[in-house]
This record gives sequence, C-alpha cells and structure tokens, in this order.
Amino acid sequence: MVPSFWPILAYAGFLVGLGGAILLISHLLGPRRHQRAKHDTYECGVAPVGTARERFPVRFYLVAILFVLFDIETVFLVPWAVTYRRLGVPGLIEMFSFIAVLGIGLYYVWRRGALEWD
Amino acid sequence: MPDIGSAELRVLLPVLAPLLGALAVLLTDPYLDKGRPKLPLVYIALGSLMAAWAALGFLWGDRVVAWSGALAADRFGLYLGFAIATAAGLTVLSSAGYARKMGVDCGEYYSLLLLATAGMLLLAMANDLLMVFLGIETMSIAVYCLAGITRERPRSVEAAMKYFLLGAFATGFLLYGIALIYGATGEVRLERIAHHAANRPLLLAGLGFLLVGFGFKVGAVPFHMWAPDAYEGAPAAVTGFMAAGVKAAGFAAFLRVLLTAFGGEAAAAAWAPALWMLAALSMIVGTLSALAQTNLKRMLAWSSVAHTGYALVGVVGGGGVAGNGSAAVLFYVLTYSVMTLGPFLVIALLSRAGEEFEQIDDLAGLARRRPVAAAALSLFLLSLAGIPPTAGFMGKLFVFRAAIDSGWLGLGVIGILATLVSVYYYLRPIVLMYMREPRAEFNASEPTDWASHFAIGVAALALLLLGVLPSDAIAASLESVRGLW
Amino acid sequence: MFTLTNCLVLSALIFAVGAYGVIARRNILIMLMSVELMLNAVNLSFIAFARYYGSALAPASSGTTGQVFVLMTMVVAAAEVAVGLAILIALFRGRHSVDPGDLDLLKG
Amino acid sequence: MDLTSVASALPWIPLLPFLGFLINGCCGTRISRRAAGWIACLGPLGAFLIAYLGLLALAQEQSPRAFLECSLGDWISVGDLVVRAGLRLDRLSVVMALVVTGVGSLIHVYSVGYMSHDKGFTRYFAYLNLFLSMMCILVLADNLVLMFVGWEGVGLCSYLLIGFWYEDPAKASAGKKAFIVNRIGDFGFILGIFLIFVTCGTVDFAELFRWLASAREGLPAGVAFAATMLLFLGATGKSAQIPLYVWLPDAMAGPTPVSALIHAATMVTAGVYMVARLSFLFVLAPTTLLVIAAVGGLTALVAGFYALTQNDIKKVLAYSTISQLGYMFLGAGAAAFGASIFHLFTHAFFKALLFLGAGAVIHALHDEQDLRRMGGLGKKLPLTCAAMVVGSLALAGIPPFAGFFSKDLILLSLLEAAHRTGQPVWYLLWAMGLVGALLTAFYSMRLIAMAFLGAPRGDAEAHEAAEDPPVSMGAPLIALIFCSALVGLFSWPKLFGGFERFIHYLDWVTAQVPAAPGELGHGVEWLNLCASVGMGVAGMAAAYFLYVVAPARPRELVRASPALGRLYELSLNKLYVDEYYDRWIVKPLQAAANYAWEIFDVLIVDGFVNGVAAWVLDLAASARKLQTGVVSYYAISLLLGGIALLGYFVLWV
Repeated sequence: MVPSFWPILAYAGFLVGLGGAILLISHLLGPRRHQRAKHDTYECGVAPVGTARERFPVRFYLVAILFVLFDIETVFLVPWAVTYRRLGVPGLIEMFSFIAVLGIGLYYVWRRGALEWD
Repeated sequence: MPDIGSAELRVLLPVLAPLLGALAVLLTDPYLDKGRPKLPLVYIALGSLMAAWAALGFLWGDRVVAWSGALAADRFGLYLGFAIATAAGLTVLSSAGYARKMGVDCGEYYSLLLLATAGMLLLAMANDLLMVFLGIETMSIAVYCLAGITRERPRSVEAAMKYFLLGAFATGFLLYGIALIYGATGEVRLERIAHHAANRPLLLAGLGFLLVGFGFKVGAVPFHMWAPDAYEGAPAAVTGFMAAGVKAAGFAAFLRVLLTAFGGEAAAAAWAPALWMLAALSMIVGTLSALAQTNLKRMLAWSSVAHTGYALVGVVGGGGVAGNGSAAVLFYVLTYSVMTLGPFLVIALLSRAGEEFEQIDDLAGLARRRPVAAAALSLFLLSLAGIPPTAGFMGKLFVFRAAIDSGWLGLGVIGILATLVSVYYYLRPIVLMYMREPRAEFNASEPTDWASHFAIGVAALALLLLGVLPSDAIAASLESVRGLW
Repeated sequence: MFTLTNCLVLSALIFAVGAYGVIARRNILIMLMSVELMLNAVNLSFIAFARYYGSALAPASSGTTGQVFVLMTMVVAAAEVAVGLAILIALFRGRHSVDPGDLDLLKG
Repeated sequence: MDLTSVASALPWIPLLPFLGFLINGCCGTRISRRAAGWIACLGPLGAFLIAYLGLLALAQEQSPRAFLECSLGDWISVGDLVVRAGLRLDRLSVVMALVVTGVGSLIHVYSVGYMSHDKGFTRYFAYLNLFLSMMCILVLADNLVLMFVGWEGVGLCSYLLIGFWYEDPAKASAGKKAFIVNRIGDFGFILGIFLIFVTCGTVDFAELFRWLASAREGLPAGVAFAATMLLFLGATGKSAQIPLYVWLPDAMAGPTPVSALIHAATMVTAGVYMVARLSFLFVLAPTTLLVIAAVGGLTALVAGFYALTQNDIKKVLAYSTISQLGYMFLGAGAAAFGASIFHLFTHAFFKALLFLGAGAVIHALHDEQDLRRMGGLGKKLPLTCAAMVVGSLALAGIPPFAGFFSKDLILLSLLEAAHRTGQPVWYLLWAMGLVGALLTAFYSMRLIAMAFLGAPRGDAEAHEAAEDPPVSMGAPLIALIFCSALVGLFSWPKLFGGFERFIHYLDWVTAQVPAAPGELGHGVEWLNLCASVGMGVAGMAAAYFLYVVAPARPRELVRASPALGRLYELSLNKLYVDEYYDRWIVKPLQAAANYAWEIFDVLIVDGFVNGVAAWVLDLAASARKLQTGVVSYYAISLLLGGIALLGYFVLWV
C-alpha cells in the first residue's frame, strides 16, 4: 500500500514548491508601490467599505461562468490522461477537437468583447 | 476503445454537420460588419442544415449501429430527423429577416439554433440512455438561451427563466429515472434493457421518472405548464422551432425508448394506462385552455399541448412494433411539426422592429393587407383543426383509428370531441382575418421578405402534399417502426 | 456502512431535499442550487450502482457506465448552471428581483 | 358511348370547377370581371356536360346496376391499411350530379348579373366554384371518407359564402353559426363512420354492401341502429332538420344566388343523398327509419308553420326549404328512397327558381327584402312574377307542376308504409304531411300576393324604377321555369297510366323493402291524390282570399266616392287589410307560431346548443386560472405528476 502514496506526496511537494516559487519570484521581481488600497482588507477586488448589501458587478458572474466551463473541461481531461496510452491517436484527436470547440467558443466571446473589463 | 471506423463517422454525420456549422458561424461572425445584415451566417447555417439533410438521406436505409451501440442510424430516427432539419432550415430562412427586426442578428443566434438542431438530431438517433440524456440537454440548453435571446424584452427573459428552471427540474427527474433503470438492469443500451423482466419495482420506478422527463419535453399534462409561458415569451421564430423541433425530437426518443426498452408486452401493459391518462388530460386541458386565449402564440402553445395528447393517443394505441399506432405517431409528429411551425413563421413575418405581432385581434382584416400571409395562416390553422384535405386531417385519422383499432375507444372519443371543440378557436383567427375590417396599422412600405415567404410557402405546400398524398410518408413511417429491431 | 441500500436512501433523501428546495424557496438562485443538488443526488446513485455492478456480482464492464454517466452529468450540470446564471443576470437587470413570484408577465 | 372513356373523364367533374376556383382565386384582381365570370361559368357547364355523357353511357348499359368507376388509385395504401379512393357514377349519383352541376351552372350564370356591382366579384366566384367542386366530390365519392371530405368542404365553403359580406358582423356571425351547428352534426357523422369502419372493416360503399350481404350474422341490430342514428344526426345538421335547423334561416345572410345554390338546391340535400346512398344500411334499422320519418314530418310541419308569418322574402323561402327537406326525410323514412330523391330533384329546380326570382325582386328593389314593403310588382316585373308564380305552384304541389308529382309520391309512400308495417303511426305522419301541404300552399300564395299582387306598399320611387333583370339573370330564370313546370313528367304516376320512370330508374341503386302482400287499391291512391291536391288548392285559395280578394272589397268602396282620392285609398287599404288579417289570422297564428318558436328554438335548440357552448367556455376560463404564472406552482404540478406516476408504477402495476 505504502508505495502507491509516493506519487501523491511528490505531487503535493511539487505544488507547495511551485506556489512558493511563484510567490518568491513575484516578490523579488514585482515593482513596489505602496498605496492605501493595498493595505486594505482583501475583498476580491471590491471596495470593502460601504454597505454590505451593495450588489456585485455583473462581470463577476461572467468570469465565474467562464471559470466553471473551463473547470469542467478538466473533468474530461483527467480520465483521458489516465487512459492516454490506451486511447492512442484517436483519443488524442477526439480530445483536441473537444478543446478546439471550447477554444472557438472562447475566441468568439473574446472577439465579442465579453472579456473586456470595462 | 473502438476504432473510429467509417460507420462511426457516417452515423455521426447528421449531428456533425450542424455542429460544424455552429462553429463556423462563431468563427465568421467577428469578421462581419456590425451594421449590415449578416447574410453569410444565414448561408452557413443553411448550408450546414442542407448537409445534415443530405446526410440523413444518405443514411436512409438499413439500421446501422455505431459507437458501441450508442447511436443508431435507422429509419425511425431519420424519419423525424428530416422533420427536425426541415424545421430548422425553415426557421433559419425566416430568421434572415426576423432576427434583424428583433435586433438579434448575431452569431450566437444562429449558432445556438444549429447547436439545438445538433442536439435534436442526436436525440432522434440516440440508442442508449446516455445519448438520450446528452441529446436532450444539448437541445434544451441551446433552446433555453434562444428563448431568452431577445434580452431587452422582459417577457422573453421571463420565458427563458421559467423554461430553464422547470426544464432543469425535469432533467433531474429524467436523470433519476435513468439512474434507477441503470440500477435495475446494469444497462443503458435500450435493446439490452428490454431483456430484463419488466416487473421489478426499481425498473418501473425508473420508467415513471423517465416519463416525467419526456412528458416535460413533449409538453404533456401535468408536465406542460412551461409551454404556454415559454411559447408566448420567446421570439416567434424561436417558438416555432421549439414547437416543431423539440417536440419532434422529444417524441422520437420517447417512442424509441418505449418501443425498444419497454416494448415487451408486460412493460407495455404497465405504461399504457399511465400514458392513457396523460393523453386524455393533455387533450382536455390543452383544448379547454386554448379556448380562452387572446394571444395567438399562447393559443398555439395550448394547442400544442392538446396535440401532444393526440400524438400520445397513438402511442397508447400503438400496438407495439407490429401495430400501426406507433407509425401513426411518427406521421402525426411529422405533420404536426410542419403545421405548428407555419403559424409562427407567419407571426415572425408580420412582426415589426422589436415588436411581436401576436394578439389574435391584430389579425383583423389581414386578408386585405397581406393576402398571402392570411391564406397561409388559414391553411395552417385548418390543418391544426384537422380539416381535410390538409395533413392535419390525415394525421388525426390515423392516430384515432389506431387507438380505436386496438380497443381504446374511450380515448378516441375524447380525441374526436376535443378536435371538434378545437375548431372553435382555430376558426376565430380566420374569421377575423377574412371577415373584419383591419384595426391595426400595417406597414406596407416594408420590403417583401422573400426568404420568409419562401419558408411559409414550403410549409404550406408540404401540408397540402401530406394531406392529399400521404401514402409515401405513411409507408415510410411504417417501415421506420418495423425497422427498429 | 457504504452498502448499496444506504447510498440509495441517502441519494433519494438528497434528491427530495433538492426537489423541496425548488418548490419552496423564493429565490431563483437557491432554486438553481436545489436543482444542482438533485443532479448530484442522482450522481450518488449512479456511483453506488456503478460500484455495485463493478463488483463481483455483475459483469465488470457495466460498472464503468455509471461512472461515465456521472462525468457527463457533471458537465451538463455545469453547462446548465452557466446558462441559468446568464438568464438570471438578464432577468435581474430587467427587474431587479430574484423572486420567482415576480415572474408574472406570462400567465393564464 | 364508350364507358371507359367516360369513366376516365369523371375526375374532371370536380376538377373543372376547381380549376375555376384556382384561376379566380389566384389571379384575383389581375383578370377582368368579364373573364372571371366566363371562367367561373365554364367549369360547372363542362362538369354538367360530362355528367350528361355519363347519363348517356349508363343508359347504354344493360344492367340497371351498372356504374362508371374511376379509381383515383389507392389513396392510402400502407400495409393492411388501404383506403381506396375513387369516383363512382351510378344511377343515383348521376341524378345528383346532373342536378348539382345543372342547377349550379344556371346559378353561376345568374350570379354574373346579380353580383356585377359587387367589389368581391372574383372572390365570390372562386368560392362558388370551390363549393361546386366539393359538392361534386361529395356526390361522386365511392366511400364514406371521401364523402366526408366533400361534406366538410361544402360546409367550409358555405361558411365562406354565407359570411361573404363580412363587413356586417351579424352576417359574419351567421356564417359562424352555420359552421358550428354543422359541426355538431359532423360529430355524429364521424362517429358513425368510425362505428361502421370498426364493425365492417371498410368504408367503401360497394364493399360495405357486399359485406352486409355476405356476413353470416349480418350487422347486429344494435350496431345498425347506432350507426344509422349517428349518420342521421349528421344528416340533420347538413339538411337542417330538427333540432339542428337553426343555422339555415340565419344563413340567408349571404348573397341570394348563394342561398339558391347552397341552401336550396345542393348542399342541404347532402343529408338526404347520404341517407339514400346508404339506404341498404338504413333499411336494416327500422327504428331509425321511423325516427327519420318522425323528424322529417315534424320538421315539415313546424317549418311550414314558421313560414306563414315571415316578412322577409328570403326567410319565407328558407323555412319553406326546411319544410320541404322534411318531406324528403318523410319519404326516406318510409323507405321510399326513390320518391325522396325525386322530391329532391324537383325541389332543386323550383326552389332555385324561387330563390333566383326572389333575388331578382331584391335586385330590382335595391336590396329590399321585406314583403310588407313590396306589392304590385307583377306588372313591373312580368318575367320575375312568372318565375315566382310557377315556382310557387310547383312548391304548393298544384298539378301539373313538378312539386305535385314528387309530393304525391311521398305521401303515397307513407300510406304504403302504413299498409306494409301495420303501424298506425304512419297514418299520423301522412296527416302531418297533408297539413304541411296546406301550410305550404298558403305561404306560397301569400308570398306571391304580398310581392306581386295588390298595390305597392313600399318606396314609390323604387317601385317605379323596378325592372326585370338583365339577360344573364333572366335566361336562367326562364330555363328554370321550364324545368320546374316539366320535370315532374319524368315520373308520370301509374294512376294515369304512367310508369313512374324516375322512381324505377333508381330502384336498383336504392334499397327496396319487401312490399306487403296485396296492393294499395286505386281508391287509396285516388284519395291520396285528391287530398294532396285539395290541400294545395285550399291553401292557395285561402291565402288568395285573404291577401287579394278581401283587400279588393274596401277598394270598391273607395271607387264609389272618388273624391276621397288616392290618399284615402292607400291608407284604408293598408289599415283595413292589416287589421282584418291581423285580428283573425296573424295574431292567433303569430301567437301560436311564436309559442312554437319559443319552445323549439329558444328552449330546446338554442338552449341546448348555447348551453353546451357556455359550459365549455366556463370550463375554459377555470382551466385558464390554473396557469397562475408562478413558476413554483408549475414545479409543484410537475412534482405531483411525477409522484402520481411513481405511485402508479410502484404500487399499482
């Protein structure tokens, strides 16, 4: 039983390392400008002051929707990756056409300006 | 992993064609001028639908099963596939002008239309419950969006919301039904489910939930309540497509599941009384509610509920694969999809910028101002009422005959009574069009929308042809049912 | 603990909770969540059945069907949520309410 | 005459008028009125010629059962379900086809003049042609389904034509009423067809006949009764019998030639034709026959009674039509289908004549239909007057005009039925027929007297300007005058050494009931003849006295003192006659007629029909309330439905 946990442990270690590395690199390379807003409590980009009943901008929903869609893409990617060898080239083609469909959708959304923040 | 052989691809062609069309629309749209009519999108959509048509015709013949039995290209699915592709094509034709009037002349409109069509065709050819589920959802999700595509019209959005909420709710039941059937048999392939004894409570419970899902899609009472609201709120061209395509695809899958997975005598004896009830309720509630309507689209929605009842009469009196009833249902749904699409095409034609032409009273004197539209609308309504020599008469004749032949006399009588009452509300618009002075202003200066006229003409011609010379279509429907095994 | 019956009962209960939520809640967003709950309850059933058929009792092949179904359901549910939220936004922009009782333009 | 070539031409009988419909309907305003008129008239004329060729071809055949058949192929032929459709011309349908196309052609020609100033000229002719085409399908159909197609088609066309002047809401609603009432009848008809199909497995007349002849047990009596009653319900709708006659008087809202064509000569006779066509089925159900006779007799009496007091010239004719249709059903009920069709035949001519004459009057007076505002038109409109007089004499059954022969035959057939069955009720029906004849004669004469005799009572200017119709309207009138006077000779009574050719012509295609042993004596026949003629003469004489002779007496007084002048004459004439007539005849009659009208129309007919309609609409309103618009309720409905299904499948099955 024990050996089968090694990959997971390795994966966890890799993730921690990657996260740390990213933080470290951005800390080292990023420019520093101290502003008032930077020191406020982090609230996902929304000003933390004012009434709590204020509505979220609709854009967040749009991003959330896109996130859900691409998140779900993984649901198919993982089983495919697991059986990658058995599926072979046909599987590869199928998967790429799947990703291409999503990509075309994303392209359309982008060209229609749905990703513009303002 | 099976090889993707030629059979696999061939069977997939009718679904692939509109799917690729949808992608092409998405890729093309950003390069088109914003202010000009987006005709290239119409061409792409029409082209891909014609390709789907050709693929259906190419596959017409013996049963080909592919994708490990998940999809079946047989006459049964292709028969209504033709109806679906035709309905989509006519909708696109009519949309060329309509979408611009309603301010939705954009890529997503056409691509959603094509995606819904792909879902419908998938549903019509689905041979296992997974494909049924995927087909239904592909179709439905696209149609939810279409119903609400005119975002500026509150009623359109409300219709989409109601349709969506209830649709998702019904999907839950459908899925649960599938889960229970899978649990009872370990199978999702339709013909394999049939090998299991039908008397197990788990299987029957699954069937019950399945009926809820299908009943919702085809709009049978008491699962119909979304229909009037969604039909009224959705833009006319979409409503027509919804009424014709969703119903045709829904019935195709419904009937296929009932005939293959639950086609045994014991199973049929179990579901027939339940469907009897649904059919009777649909006919009665649909007809009665339609009587009191003042909105043409809403009236047609209730009429579609009643027509679901008529078609279910044929399902009940189907007599299994050997009987005429199931074939009568196929023929009925085929004719119904044409004759219900027609009025919506006319409504779409008469609509003006951002404003639907939907009150029955607005029809007053239409025969003077728009004689062609009025004549076509009259023909569609007469056909819906089942008056010879239109296709509606033929369809009703076969369905009721099948029911009475197999001993369901009561259902036949309810159907005939409902038909008689229904004449009242189908006739009212005709009376208004031909026998009243015009009330509403008509915009005569608009350029003639030839594409729409052509679509309406095709629908009218098809109705007359199916009414006068139904033999071939009926023969094909019989072959379709016989070729199911 | 994880017997088939237990899983099925749990699944049915969650399904019922979801259905109740759709009927009783007066917020479209929560109704949407309830629908998702129903779908996930069904997923539980599927997984339970898949495990049952994947065991020695039945041919192994039919066990994967249930799992595939779960994946598909998740994807469909995600698509539904996306569309539902989009429609909800359009609705909310128009009338600033998420109460299903306010959807009253269409009736009769 | 080559049988097969004529047979292959049969489809052109309905097709020619249909072509007219297509041309006039599609081209609409693009062709001139003149061309439209020609096109519209040529279709029916061509159809008439083909039907006539058919008659000649049939005459060459040895067998009286011979028929021409033109299969339209297997209309629907799929597996075990075969619906053959074809046209069939035998002796019965050839008579009908000739009447329909012949009288129809005359009315088309007449319409060219009558409608010449109407803005919907081409539309009118398109409808008229379509109607004729449908009627031909009905007549020539060789199976019940195709007949039903024609049946519905004429219903639809009549609806379009009645509501032709749709600007007037009352007229448009009359069209709708006709359609709805007819639907009730159609319901019976459809159910009857279904019943026959389920029992016998065919809807083809010939096959049905064979089936009935060969089936070992024959048709169960119950089924025969139910099927024939249902079919007869259909007939009461189309042929305006109690209780479904209400639509016909209202249907006079259409242009007068339409009334002539639809509501006198062709469409309303469809019910009678259907009964005759299926006579072999009807004779299997003696009870139904009795019901038919009773309904027919009652209708003849009641409608005749109504006609007595009507002041609208077209309403008089409308009720008279209903009454005469009652006679036809009397005959059919007595199993004298030949006599019934013969009356249909003669009636088509003289009623068309009367309607077209009335149309000429209305046309001449610029849409005046009220009899009280007519009078004295005889000298102004000699041709029209002659037409109306001949028509009325025929209607009243005065020999030697056509109506006499056919009515006499029907009355005689009732006596024969009494003799055959031994049921005294037939004597009662015979008496009802006689009283009906009296009423008929009275209102016919009253109509003549009020319109053509006496002094003008209406607008003097209009009276002065009135003149006989133009040639296109006059020629059909003349043709119909001759027909009305002479077609009775086709069936010269046996009593006078004749052969009753027409009746025997039809013997082989209508069912015969075995005759009773022994014949009715000549004495009985003479009695019947004298009674019928006596009633006719008495009725006409009474009306003549009351409307013509009596008002002349005050006029003599006026003549004695000419100083009082024209003014006095007018006022006295009017007052005196009206008072006299009012106190002794009109008031009692009107009261009685009103009473009858109230009972039949308001209470039973309207009450029933409207009551059902109101009830359905109430239901509709409450069904509508279920759709609250609240999505949660929809979800509850869905859930409850699901639970019900689940419960059914898990607990019940």
